[in-house]
Amino acid sequence: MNKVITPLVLAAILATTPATGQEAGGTLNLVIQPEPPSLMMGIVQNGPTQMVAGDIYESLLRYDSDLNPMPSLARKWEVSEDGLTYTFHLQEGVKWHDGEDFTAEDVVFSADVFLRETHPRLRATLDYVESIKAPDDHTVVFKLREPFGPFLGTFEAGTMPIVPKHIYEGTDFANNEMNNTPIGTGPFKFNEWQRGSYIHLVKNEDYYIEGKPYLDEVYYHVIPDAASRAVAYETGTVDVLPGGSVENFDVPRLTELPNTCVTDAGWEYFGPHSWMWMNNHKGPMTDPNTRKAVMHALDRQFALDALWNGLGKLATGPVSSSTRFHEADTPSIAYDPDLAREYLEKSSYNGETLQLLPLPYGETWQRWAEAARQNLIDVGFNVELVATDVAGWNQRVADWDFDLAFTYLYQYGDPALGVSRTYVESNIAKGSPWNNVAGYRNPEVDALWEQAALSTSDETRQELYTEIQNRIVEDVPVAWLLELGFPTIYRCNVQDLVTTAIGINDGLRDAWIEQ
Amino acid sequence: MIRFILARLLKAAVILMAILVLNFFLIHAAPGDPAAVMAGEAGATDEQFIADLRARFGLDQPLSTQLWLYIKGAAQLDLGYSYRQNMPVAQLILDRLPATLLLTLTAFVISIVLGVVAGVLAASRQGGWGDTLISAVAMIFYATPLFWIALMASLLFSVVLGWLPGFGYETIGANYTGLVRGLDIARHLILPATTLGLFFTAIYMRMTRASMLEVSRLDFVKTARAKGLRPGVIQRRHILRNALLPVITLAGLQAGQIVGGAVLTETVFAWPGIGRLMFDAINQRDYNVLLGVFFVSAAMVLLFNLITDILYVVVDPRIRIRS
Amino acid sequence: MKKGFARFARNRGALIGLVILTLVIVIAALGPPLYPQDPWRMVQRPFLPPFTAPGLPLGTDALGRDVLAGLIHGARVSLMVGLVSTVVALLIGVPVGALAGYFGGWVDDALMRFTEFFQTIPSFALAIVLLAIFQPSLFFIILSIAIVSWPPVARLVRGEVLSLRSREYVEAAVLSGQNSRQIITRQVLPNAVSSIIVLASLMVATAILLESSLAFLGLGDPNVMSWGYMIGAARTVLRTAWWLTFIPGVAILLSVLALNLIGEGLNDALNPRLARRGE
Amino acid sequence: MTILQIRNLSIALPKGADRPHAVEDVSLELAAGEILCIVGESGSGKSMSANALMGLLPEGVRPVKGSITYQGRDLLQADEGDLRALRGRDIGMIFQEPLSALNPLMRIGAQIAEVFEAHRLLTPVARQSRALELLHEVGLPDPKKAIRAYPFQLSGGQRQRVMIAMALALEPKVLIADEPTTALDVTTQAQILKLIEDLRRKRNMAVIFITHDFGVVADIADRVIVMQHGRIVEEGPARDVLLHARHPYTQKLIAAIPGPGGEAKDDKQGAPAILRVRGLNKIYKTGGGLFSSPRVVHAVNDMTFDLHTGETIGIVGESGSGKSTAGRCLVRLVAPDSGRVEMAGVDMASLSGADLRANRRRIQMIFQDPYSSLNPRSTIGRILTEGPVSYGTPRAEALARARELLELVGLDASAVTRYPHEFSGGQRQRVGIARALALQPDIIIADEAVSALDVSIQAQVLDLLADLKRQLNLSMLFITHDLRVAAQVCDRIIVMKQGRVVEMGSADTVLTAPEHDYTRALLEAIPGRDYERALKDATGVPACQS
Repeated sequence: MNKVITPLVLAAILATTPATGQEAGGTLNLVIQPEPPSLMMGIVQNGPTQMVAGDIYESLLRYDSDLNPMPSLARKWEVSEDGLTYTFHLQEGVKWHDGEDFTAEDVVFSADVFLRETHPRLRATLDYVESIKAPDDHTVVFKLREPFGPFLGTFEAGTMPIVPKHIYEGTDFANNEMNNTPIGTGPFKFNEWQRGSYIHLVKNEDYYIEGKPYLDEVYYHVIPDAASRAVAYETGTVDVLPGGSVENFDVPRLTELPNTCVTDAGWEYFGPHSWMWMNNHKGPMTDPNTRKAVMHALDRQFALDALWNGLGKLATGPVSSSTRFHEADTPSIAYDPDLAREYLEKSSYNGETLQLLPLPYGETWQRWAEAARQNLIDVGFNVELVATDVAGWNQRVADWDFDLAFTYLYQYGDPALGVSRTYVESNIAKGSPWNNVAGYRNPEVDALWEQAALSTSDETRQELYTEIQNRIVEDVPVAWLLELGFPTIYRCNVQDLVTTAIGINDGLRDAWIEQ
Repeated sequence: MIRFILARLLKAAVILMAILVLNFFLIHAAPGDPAAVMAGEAGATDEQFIADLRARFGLDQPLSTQLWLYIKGAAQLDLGYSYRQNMPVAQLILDRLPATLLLTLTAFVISIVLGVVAGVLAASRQGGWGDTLISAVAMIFYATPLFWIALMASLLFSVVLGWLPGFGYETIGANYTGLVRGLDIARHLILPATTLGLFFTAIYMRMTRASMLEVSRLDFVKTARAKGLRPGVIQRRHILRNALLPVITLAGLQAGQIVGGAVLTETVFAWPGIGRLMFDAINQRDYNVLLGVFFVSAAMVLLFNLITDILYVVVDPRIRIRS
Repeated sequence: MKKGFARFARNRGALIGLVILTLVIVIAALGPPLYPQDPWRMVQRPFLPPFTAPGLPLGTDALGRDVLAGLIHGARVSLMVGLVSTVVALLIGVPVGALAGYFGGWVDDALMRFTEFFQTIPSFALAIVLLAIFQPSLFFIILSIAIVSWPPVARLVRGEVLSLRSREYVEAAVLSGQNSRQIITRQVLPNAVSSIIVLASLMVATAILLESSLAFLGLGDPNVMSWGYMIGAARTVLRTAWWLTFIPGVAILLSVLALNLIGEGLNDALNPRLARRGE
Repeated sequence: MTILQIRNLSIALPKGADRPHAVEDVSLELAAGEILCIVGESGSGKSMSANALMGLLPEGVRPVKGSITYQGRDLLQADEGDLRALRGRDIGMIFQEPLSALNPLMRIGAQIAEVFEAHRLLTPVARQSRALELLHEVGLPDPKKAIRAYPFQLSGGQRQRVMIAMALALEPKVLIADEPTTALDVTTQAQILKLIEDLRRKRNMAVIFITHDFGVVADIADRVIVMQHGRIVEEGPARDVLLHARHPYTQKLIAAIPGPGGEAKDDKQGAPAILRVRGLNKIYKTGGGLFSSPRVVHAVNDMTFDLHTGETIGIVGESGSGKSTAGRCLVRLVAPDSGRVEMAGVDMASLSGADLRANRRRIQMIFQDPYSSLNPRSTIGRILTEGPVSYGTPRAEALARARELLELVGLDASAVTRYPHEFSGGQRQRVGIARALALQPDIIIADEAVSALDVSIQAQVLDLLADLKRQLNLSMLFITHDLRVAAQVCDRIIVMKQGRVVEMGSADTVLTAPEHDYTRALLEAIPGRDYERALKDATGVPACQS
């Protein structure tokens, strides 16, 4: 496994970078939804923050749509034979937006001090890391306690943003004044944030890649109402509608507009995967037959067509097809109302009213819950929707106070990073809506997860994960729904907008406008 | 007069304090807490992380302590800190307050002016087709959901006709300054302010009409006619001025509704004001922001009330001289 | 009373309102049994425009559900929310106003400060908070609307009681040995009833509007079909299927308009003197 | 010289009114410099004819026949512009209620200046100085201050003076005065009447004076027109009509004027005192809060008197004298601040709860306003039985008693099932009396019980009260502003001024030989005193006895 990946990645960059054509200049207007709470990505890592701050902050690597690493702040890297030592060689001549030099010390500070404190998701990964050292100004060495298969997949900007040591060292990170005027190394500098209105970024003239970025200015517009966002695109105020910024019902109409392109690429790293939690702790859903009845009662193709415009795929199990080690050939969980009725017949279900929590993320999810309720009623369930807002949803899911609940989660490219967390027994704990909320317990599968994470061989991991996927689908602890397809709608003359697995989160570095 | 204002201010302060306390308990009675929401957005699965967040927000303190700290701060105009938005609540609100004030005050002025003019026109043509028309239109606006008008207006004037911008506060990225910027904002203001104002225009119109008709039956109007004054003068000087008194009272009472209506209008027209801030804050259980917005909107209502009280005093010598 | 009805009937608007409202009530009462289509059932392909598919006169919504069924079932809910929340608001507001107006002094002060307090909070925002706390089920939607709409009732009743209690027949009742409860319920309130009825008819209208506004913001009961829900759900497809917003919008408009017209007619008929109080 | 002539004027009422015409076939002439009084009870159409002159009829009411000729022109045919030019300049008008007749939001000066403005006369500065002169002329105490004042800052009499100043601003040839003194206290009324009389002399102005009060007529009129149901029933020089009325209606009206005399006043001082009032005080504080000091009004100041069994005491005073508050203190509708109200040895002023309730039935009230004193939503039966029922009388028994009471007060027993609005003012007042009697009280307090009634009805009600009192051996406190009424019914009279009792004594003494200046002023101010004497001479009997 001692591979030097750099040449391969260089080829990838060359492939997406035609020798001619890029035109410098211009302003790109995008929608940001909802308004991010903060742009300091080291502290806040929610979707909108990542989208904007992905232009300001960088990490060591980027990933192509097949999740292969590409250089970013690291120009090349090596992994030791035993999978325990990762050495990164940093770009030279990189400056922070305030003019200070970027050095390996910044990386050590970010990963070892700052993010250990502030970044919950990375913290879990950093548990595998024994030490982080900077032998010189342009080299960083990560030493692991034990091998961790997905480790090289964690150097994405949202997962491990590099923050300036000279600003944060010794301060209260969360309350540092500078959080409001973020300083990064990225292609764009923070200029102005009119709360409730727009965020304005300007070109980083000192960016370490000559000629990049091409754009002079970027505006992220805060437009709270989905219909207004659609209007904003139509009237030409914005050029890009990132995934999820307009209601799915509006997508077909918008894509028919002239000079309009649409893509659902750029989400491969996240692999948004939706399912319906079924409460395995108590109530009717403890019976596997009831769970199977639910699984087969759901008309997911209808949801995909009517609610998601056909974008995305039917999920086949716990792992998304864009995530590594996906297994397509799992037992069938297809829509079959008759089969559902059969299972229901066999089950201990007695006509109890099931409480179904829709995901409070907008109309599409609300309609989906209504459709699902109707599907379930059609095979003989009694179902009641429980309306909640985001906080109420979090609370009820975290307290296991539901029978059925919609959700979706990111998979971060690797089952060990984004899938196992919702199925292993050690992750059953009240208080978080994002762990193994269903309460699925299978010690044999737990052992397989453990083994797969520690393995560094892709072949071994594939075998283990295939086994895991088959076993879990067999048990139906949750009802898998769709691999969500989030369409990015943009003017066709905006070029190279989506070139990586995190899409426009770090896409503006390469984007340009054809005049 | 100064005594009067002082007395009103003191009363307002008491009400505001009571509102703070009540809201504090109301909102804390709600399920969910900001730590859980934030952890969720960060994709955290980590119990410790949520506990840390709670500790940082002071959510692990007893409720009474949280309330005491909050009120102590509010007394010094410190509305707390929004951990979700990572900045002081007062600043968040102050950032957005001008937009809301601009919207609500414009809507207020539009509705009063249009409403009074239409009411006077209708009253002076009582029973005629002009009256019937104005009254019918007002009745329809009064019966139409605000957000529905907003949607239809945005659809018609912005999308279909393309006359006016359908959302936002100004043309973003245009970097206008001075007068040009003012005009640009004004153009953006037209749709939301008119939409918000229409409902209230209808109310003021009906009110003015009824009040005009009532006043015109009073004795002093007869006196004025007996003097040989022309109808126009009587209408303006005698009837209208007296008829406006109840309209002013009503306007004060409606202020709260205008602030509330701003939530819907700001949502549809993407107007960056505190109405929208409030809706987001409720969804995210950002207690401090929510409390702050409540505080400020109640203060706005009290301010509107005070303004109308003062107006009343200015217009009505009976109160001016006695107080 | 007969004279009152004659005055009411002279008002053309009020008659129109009465006709519309009767129609809505008939639909609400008889509609569901006569048109038993479940409004949640996905019966056809989504977004069928009105008058294009047999059996689906008003077409289908985003999930292929029958719009006419929604409209019919929604009438029931909208009316119920409007009526019940008004009744609850009256149950709060009338006693508060009556006690404040009748006893005056510190009782009045305390109750009116309490009322003022509720009036100072923007009512729509308060409704949102209450629903956020209680979760939007039909029960709590009605309760929230009632809680934000009782203060005007209290103020109106207080004003009426205040003026009625100085009437000489109330003094006569005091002298004839009746206690406060008897005086309030027998002497005072019956004479305030007409104003209360007028206000109540307008409150029903306002409650329907409020419910639809809440549903528009996603704070409706997801298990109950209402017009407000239909608009809230359809606004995202306003551009592609404007009729889905338009049809229930017109239904609300007509019902609210009818109630307002009736309220105005009642006002003219019952208390010509109070023409402007009902606001 | 006739300056104004009305010929066969008929004014139609809108459909649905109780009669087709407000005024029917009315003709009259007005000579320069004369005061013509139009007299009649409410609904007689007296105001309508005057309003028609100004073209100021209420909506829906319009002249249908006849002509009004002024300076050779028919005003009924004149267009609005011509009428406007006439109003204020040729014909001025003053109204009954000077407070509501003035715009509350405009300064007095501005309201007067408006008259000049309306006719495009004078410069704004000159208008103000002219307004000042006018205010001076109508006798306002401090014209400089008054001109800057708002109407609410003036007293009733001062406001009426302002109205007169306004009406006279352009020296009109005709002044129409529509009940201009009815809302005023008697002393103020006398002053205003004198003012009108003086101005008429000085300016040789014709006045149409509309009133219901024959005393006023007697004091001021040159000629009199008596109207009934929209028609003129009698017309002639004042002396003739007043002293030698021909039409029975006029005779009835004149006979109904209350006055002293009647039955001989017994001295009931010997009877036991049924009510002993000692040192009664009531202080009102209004306004006032954290930042302002309250206004304090001493409404009843140290009142002391005894009421003897079978006696009627009149409490007389002008508005604001505290007479009504005193009455309400006695029955504890108002809680007195200090003092004792002893009734059969029990101090009413200190009772509360059940004790108060048990004792209160012995003292009942008759109220002023026949329209607001009966609950419009209750049947007469219910109104009359509520009291007894709440004191424990079975309903059937109470109802039977109610029927008896109705007949006692001169109504039909079948009235129990009807509602108050089905009755006239006088009938309602009878119901009010029946209600007071239903609890079989010992003492009746009649608070301005006849003030709102037309004079003929007033006489009937007074007679009824006198009969009942005799039959039931009631003791009575009769609160009134009208000395003539007091003179007619009372054994003793208490005169109050600003909360204080200024004089107390037997009716005869107080009325004929008052001790206090204020009582004397009150007596002086009663209109038509000379006339009453003349009438007495002419007919040989006191007015109320005929």
